[in-house]
Amino acid sequence: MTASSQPVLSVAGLSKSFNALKVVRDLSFDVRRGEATALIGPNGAGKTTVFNLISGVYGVTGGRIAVDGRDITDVPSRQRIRLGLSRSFQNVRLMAHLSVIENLLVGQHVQTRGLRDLASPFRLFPRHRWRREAVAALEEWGLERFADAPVSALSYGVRKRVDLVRATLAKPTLLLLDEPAAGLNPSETVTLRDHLVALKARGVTLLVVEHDMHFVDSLCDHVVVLNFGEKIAEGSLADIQREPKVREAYLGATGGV
Amino acid sequence: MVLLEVADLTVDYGRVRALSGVSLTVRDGEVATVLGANGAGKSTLLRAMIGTAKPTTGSLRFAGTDITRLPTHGRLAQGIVLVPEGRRILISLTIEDNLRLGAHLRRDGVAVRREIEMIYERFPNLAERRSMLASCLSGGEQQMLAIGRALLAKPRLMMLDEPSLGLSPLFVERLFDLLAELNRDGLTILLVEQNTGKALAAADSATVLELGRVLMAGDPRQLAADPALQAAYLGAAKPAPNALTPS
Amino acid sequence: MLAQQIVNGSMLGSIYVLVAVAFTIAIGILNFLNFSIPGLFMLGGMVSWAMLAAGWHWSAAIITALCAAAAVALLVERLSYRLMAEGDPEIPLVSSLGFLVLLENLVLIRFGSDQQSFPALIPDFNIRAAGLVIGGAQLVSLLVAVALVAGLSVFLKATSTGRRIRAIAESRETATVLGVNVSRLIPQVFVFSAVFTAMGGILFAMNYQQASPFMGEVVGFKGVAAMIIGGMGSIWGAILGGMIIGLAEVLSIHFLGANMVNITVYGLLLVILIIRPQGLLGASLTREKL
Amino acid sequence: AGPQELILGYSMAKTGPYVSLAAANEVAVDFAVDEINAAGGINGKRLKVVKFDTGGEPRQAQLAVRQLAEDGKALAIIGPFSSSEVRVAFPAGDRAGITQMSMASSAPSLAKGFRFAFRNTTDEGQVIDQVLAAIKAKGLAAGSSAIAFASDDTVSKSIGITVLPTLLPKHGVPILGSVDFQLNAFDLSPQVSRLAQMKPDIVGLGAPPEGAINLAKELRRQGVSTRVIGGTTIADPDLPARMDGAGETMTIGTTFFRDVDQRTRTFAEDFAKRAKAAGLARTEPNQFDASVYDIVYLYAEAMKLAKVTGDPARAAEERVQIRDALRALKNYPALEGPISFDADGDAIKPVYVIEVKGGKWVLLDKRTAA
Amino acid sequence: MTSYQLGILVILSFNIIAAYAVYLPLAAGQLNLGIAGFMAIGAYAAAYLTNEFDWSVAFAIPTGGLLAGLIALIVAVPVLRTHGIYLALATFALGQLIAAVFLNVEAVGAAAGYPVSTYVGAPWVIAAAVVIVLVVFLISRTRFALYLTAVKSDVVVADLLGLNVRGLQVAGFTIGAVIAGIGGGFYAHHFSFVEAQHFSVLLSVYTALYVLLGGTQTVWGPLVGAAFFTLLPELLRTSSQWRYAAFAALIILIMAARPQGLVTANLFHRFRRRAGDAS
Ligand SMILES: Nc1ncnc2c1ncn2[C@@H]1O[C@H](COP(=O)(O)OP(=O)(O)OP(=O)(O)O)[C@@H](O)[C@H]1O
Ligand SMILES: Nc1ncnc2c1ncn2[C@@H]1O[C@H](COP(=O)(O)OP(=O)(O)OP(=O)(O)O)[C@@H](O)[C@H]1O
Ligand SMILES: [Mg+2]
Ligand SMILES: [Mg+2]
Repeated sequence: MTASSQPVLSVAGLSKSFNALKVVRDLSFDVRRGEATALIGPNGAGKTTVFNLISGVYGVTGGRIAVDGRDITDVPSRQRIRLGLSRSFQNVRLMAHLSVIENLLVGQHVQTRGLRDLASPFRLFPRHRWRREAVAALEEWGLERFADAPVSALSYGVRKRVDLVRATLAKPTLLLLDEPAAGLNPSETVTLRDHLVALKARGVTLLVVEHDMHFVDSLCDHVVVLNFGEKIAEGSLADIQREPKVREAYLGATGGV
Repeated sequence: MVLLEVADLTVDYGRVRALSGVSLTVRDGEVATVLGANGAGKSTLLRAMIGTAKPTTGSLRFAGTDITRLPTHGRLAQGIVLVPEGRRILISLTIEDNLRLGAHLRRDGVAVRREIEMIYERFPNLAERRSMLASCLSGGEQQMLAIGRALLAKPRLMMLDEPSLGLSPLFVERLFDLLAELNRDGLTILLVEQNTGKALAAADSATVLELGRVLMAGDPRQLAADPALQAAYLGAAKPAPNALTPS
Repeated sequence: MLAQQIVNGSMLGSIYVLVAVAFTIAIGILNFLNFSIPGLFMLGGMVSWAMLAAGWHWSAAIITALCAAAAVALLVERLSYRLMAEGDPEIPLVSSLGFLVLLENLVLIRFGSDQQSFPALIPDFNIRAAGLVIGGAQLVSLLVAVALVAGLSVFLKATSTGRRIRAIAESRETATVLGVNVSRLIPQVFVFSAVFTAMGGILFAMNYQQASPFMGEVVGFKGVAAMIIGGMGSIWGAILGGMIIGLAEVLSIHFLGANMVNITVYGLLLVILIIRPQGLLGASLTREKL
Repeated sequence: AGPQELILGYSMAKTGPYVSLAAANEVAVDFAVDEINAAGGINGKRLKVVKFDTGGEPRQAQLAVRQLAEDGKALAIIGPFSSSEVRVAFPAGDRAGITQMSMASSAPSLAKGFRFAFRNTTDEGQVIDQVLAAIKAKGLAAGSSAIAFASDDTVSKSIGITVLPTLLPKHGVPILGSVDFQLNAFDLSPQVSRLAQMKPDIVGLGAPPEGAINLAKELRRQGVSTRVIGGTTIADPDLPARMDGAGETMTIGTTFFRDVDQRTRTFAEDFAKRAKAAGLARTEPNQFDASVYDIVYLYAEAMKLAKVTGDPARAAEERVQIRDALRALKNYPALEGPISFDADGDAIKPVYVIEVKGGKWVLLDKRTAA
Repeated sequence: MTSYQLGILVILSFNIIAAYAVYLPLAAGQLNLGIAGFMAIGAYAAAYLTNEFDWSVAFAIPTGGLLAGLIALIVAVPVLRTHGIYLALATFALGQLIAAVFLNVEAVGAAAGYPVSTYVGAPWVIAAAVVIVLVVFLISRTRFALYLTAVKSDVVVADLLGLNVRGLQVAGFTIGAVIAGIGGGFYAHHFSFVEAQHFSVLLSVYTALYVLLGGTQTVWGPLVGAAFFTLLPELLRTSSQWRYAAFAALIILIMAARPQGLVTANLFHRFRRRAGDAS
């Protein structure tokens, strides 16, 4: 397999139980390089749990996870971001004791090297490149006026986007997004989509959990459907929308649109 | 009859003005919706109505009485309830305890028991986990719990802050069906939604906020047709400024 | 001999149990690091002593002491808890400790620093059996604590008020949104815990026939240790923790000498925390899901 | 010429754990100063005391030396009170070149090696030696003994591990065993259980008054009757009352006892009036009050002998003169009895052996240290 | 400056050093209630080196600090398994344990305490405090300090962002201990005497108080808190026996008015903005 055709992420036989509760069962799928893949499924299907397994918050009960062909199942969560794996959170998790810009500075951590970056008192210099980069990222998303705001003063939708910007600052090759459009109105969703398309164009591979089928339709190339922790369908959105199983379990009568 | 009347409401967070001079009425038995971009002040408006944000100026009347100075528990006793933004379930309590807490102001224990069972019927995900800690629920399940909990307060006016957030399309449909059904049974609903299309379709009246002010208000079908609103909130083909340009 | 020492240890343990339970109510239930508790403990002992010394009937003296503690607890609620419970958990430490210093100094100014001799209400309240001396007052303390803990755990688990209190402990803001009358319920919890703590101080003073402005600190630190060993959320843990500390203390005095008491007791605390960071009976931290 | 006042500094613990003791101490100081001034002052000048509160804290005690010596222009310093304070204040006093005299600290050889340090207290070894001698002389039961001491307090510990283990055998009393406890321990049941098993005639105790009270009460609770003996650390006039019926036959040595002679009785009565006027709960003077009262007189005497003027320009010189005069003092007729200082700067003075009888202290014997 | 003022400045310096020793781990959410134990280690170690081996204080004090740090490093790994109030209590127990051990070590006088022959004067103590303030200020502008706060805010997310949570916590705890040890070394040589009771739990608790009273949101909080705690009782001297009661009442009222501490990030921003407007 050549490097470019190799999947960025490959999940094989993944399962996870909490005590007796099987939340993910024998799940296998690949995320192809440069594409946007959607992971959808009813509430409680196990989508977030899959993200947690991939990013290492939970240890797997069974199965393997590989990034760029390398098995990362036993790599500690902390080191996975260095392999190009970055994520956002369904229940926004910004650090409440830090301002927006400081959250982003922490998000840059993987870009830093060694003790020197750790110990340099760079925040003495307001125009230091780290800060400039963080501000630039905010500007790109139209959030620069919130730079110095405490996180507690942000509205939900803004928090959601700051969380996402922080994830991008790790310069990931694979970005896991957990319901990025939740809390955004349709026009904000479109803007978000455009940003993500641009990211994709820059070579970032996306794995997205989302319940907004318009959004999935306009962003994702490939869809994996989960129900009760099992994969019940996989293919293009149009394909899976035709699946009665999927309509029954997830999309409902309108097809989610 | 007017159930809720908000007059000239201004809310400040320290030096940030989140709402300025907002007026709004909700008639008894209707579904009203409030729309607006991120940071427009929708959540703040609901917080002011339940009493967790203190207005700088303005007044609130509910069912003919002035509730501006009433504490939150007093407002719940009057029959107002809020499904707050971000669900705010209590993760150290079981799911059952969360639901019971929703009904803690009620005295009719038998009816509460029955209604809890009804909630479980509507939200089977919750039923399976009733004695587990709420911390293990998925995002969507938490949302179900928050809605169920609010219903158990047996309100006259139910305010929901983005209830469809994180729910699957199937459940969003069921949620709107549920709201319609409750509304038929006489519940007044004030809905803040980002799912603008669905909200406008379900509502009898709509208000659009922008930067803390009322931008427009009126019949939802007319608003839905408004091109300005289309562009701003319904996401009708609006080119993004810096996206899609290949780099 | 060893039998007597084990009795001694259990008797001392029952005093720690009493304090640990008081701490669990004040700290564990509301998640509030309340350092004024040793002050309330002392207030119970000192105020009742002062009233007895002034010739009051013992029942009047005890009621006055309990009322004084309740009043102070209301102030603590107003000036510390209400303003700070949503912030970092360390913050209330400052002002609640301020209350401890204030109480101690007020008592110092009024009564001086001497250890006072608390009159024995019952001349020889000891049970002598099989060559063993068992402290009657301690036994009463233990029974009171166990009964209270049993009642309290049922109360918190099964009643609506119990649920409301647990809701407040997790988030006052959410509890408020749900219509819990936080500003009424919390003072009630404070008063309850203060009355119990002060009762602990009074029982302590009766047991050891002494009261002093610093009595709260000495017992208080060990009481906190007992609570922590047992596990903060768990009220049954307080009983276990108190007994462990009491026995560890007495046995280390017997076998190793008093010099080693702090080393044994705090060493034990440290080891237990390292092995089980949430205490023996404590539930592990519930975290919000990602 | 020069100023009209001679200034003494007073390092006192007006706040903190020693307030009760310190408040009465202050009364004694004021008492002595008033008497001296009423009698015409010293060298034609009035005596004035400048007070500094240390809260019983060592760091503040050092601050007291700085403030009193350098800013307050004191010629000598009364105090500090506790041994902890003394340890920090004596080195500072040596650096500043000013005499200090402690009224309470009785830990062994604290003043040793310092050029400007004095203590108007007697070594516990000498006191307990006299107590044992008195017991023998009066023919009281002393067939066997045990030791109890607070192990985290310097004085108590040295009584427990050096003083008593040497003195008891010296007086022919075998030692059956030893138990220790902590200063702030309120529960002495494990220790008393062990004492109960040994059944000694006397228990030698190294502890402050609280330790003695707690021990006595626990002995009574466990039904152990034995004679507790000790040194000045437990010499509190109110001790029998504070033991609430326990502690009969407790026998100790002290450097002050109110019923020694007319002078001590008059002092006690006048002191009581002043203490009452100051609103104090305790009106009975204890050994510290007597000691500090005598310290003021000792300083006054030294100032007289050295003919000090209080002239700020000559302060350093006069401070040294005061010290030298104190060193040379022999059998100064103080309230506590004749006082001299040994080479370490510690006072040599009479010891009164007293015993609890019927809930009161009574004089058993009056002795002078060897 | 009068000698009294100099004395106050010295006490202030010690309090500042202790405050920063508590501040660094607190920035990572660890309330260290055993700081006095680490001061004791530094104090006894440095005193032992100058007394018994005639070391120069210039080496003895830093060595004492490093030793305190080393011991912190060793205990940090197990102790930092605990969180929140459990951690506070674990460190509290540690402090008690260290003090209890020194109370039993005859080589350094046990309960009788340990006199120190070499004297270090006030200017050196003050200089040490100034240097420590500067160093901590520099540290506060680094990523390291930022990460400490991140860890305090959200351990799980910090870990997912690639931060070495354990390493950061241990580092914060250890650096705090080194500062405490250095402070202890100066303490021993300035006051010429060490005894275990000086390093009691109350010292630890009070130090934590300065820091929280000053506010932990900015690096200046501990400084202001320590100054407040040192100077206020002095200003209240005239109130005689009411001194500490009045002091405690003031603390309660101040915390009621400013629950986040005297110096908050907000206050700081406003201050800076005003300064910016002026220039
Ligand atoms: N720590 C846990 N302990 C027990 N059960 C858990 C735990 N975490 C998740 N679960 C359960 O596993 C199931 C899957 O949860 P998950 O969060 O992955 O769902 P999801 O697909 O992301 O759903 P949603 O769309 O609602 O966010 C849920 O039913 C949840 O209750
Ligand atoms: N606690 C706070 N402190 C300061 N400012 C706040 C606070 N909460 C909200 N704001 C500000 O008030 C404004 C309105 O916020 P609000 O949360 O009401 O918006 P919203 O309409 O609900 O947005 P969203 O759709 O993103 O939830 C925003 O500008 C926000 O930044
Ligand atoms: Mg999810
Ligand atoms: Mg909102």
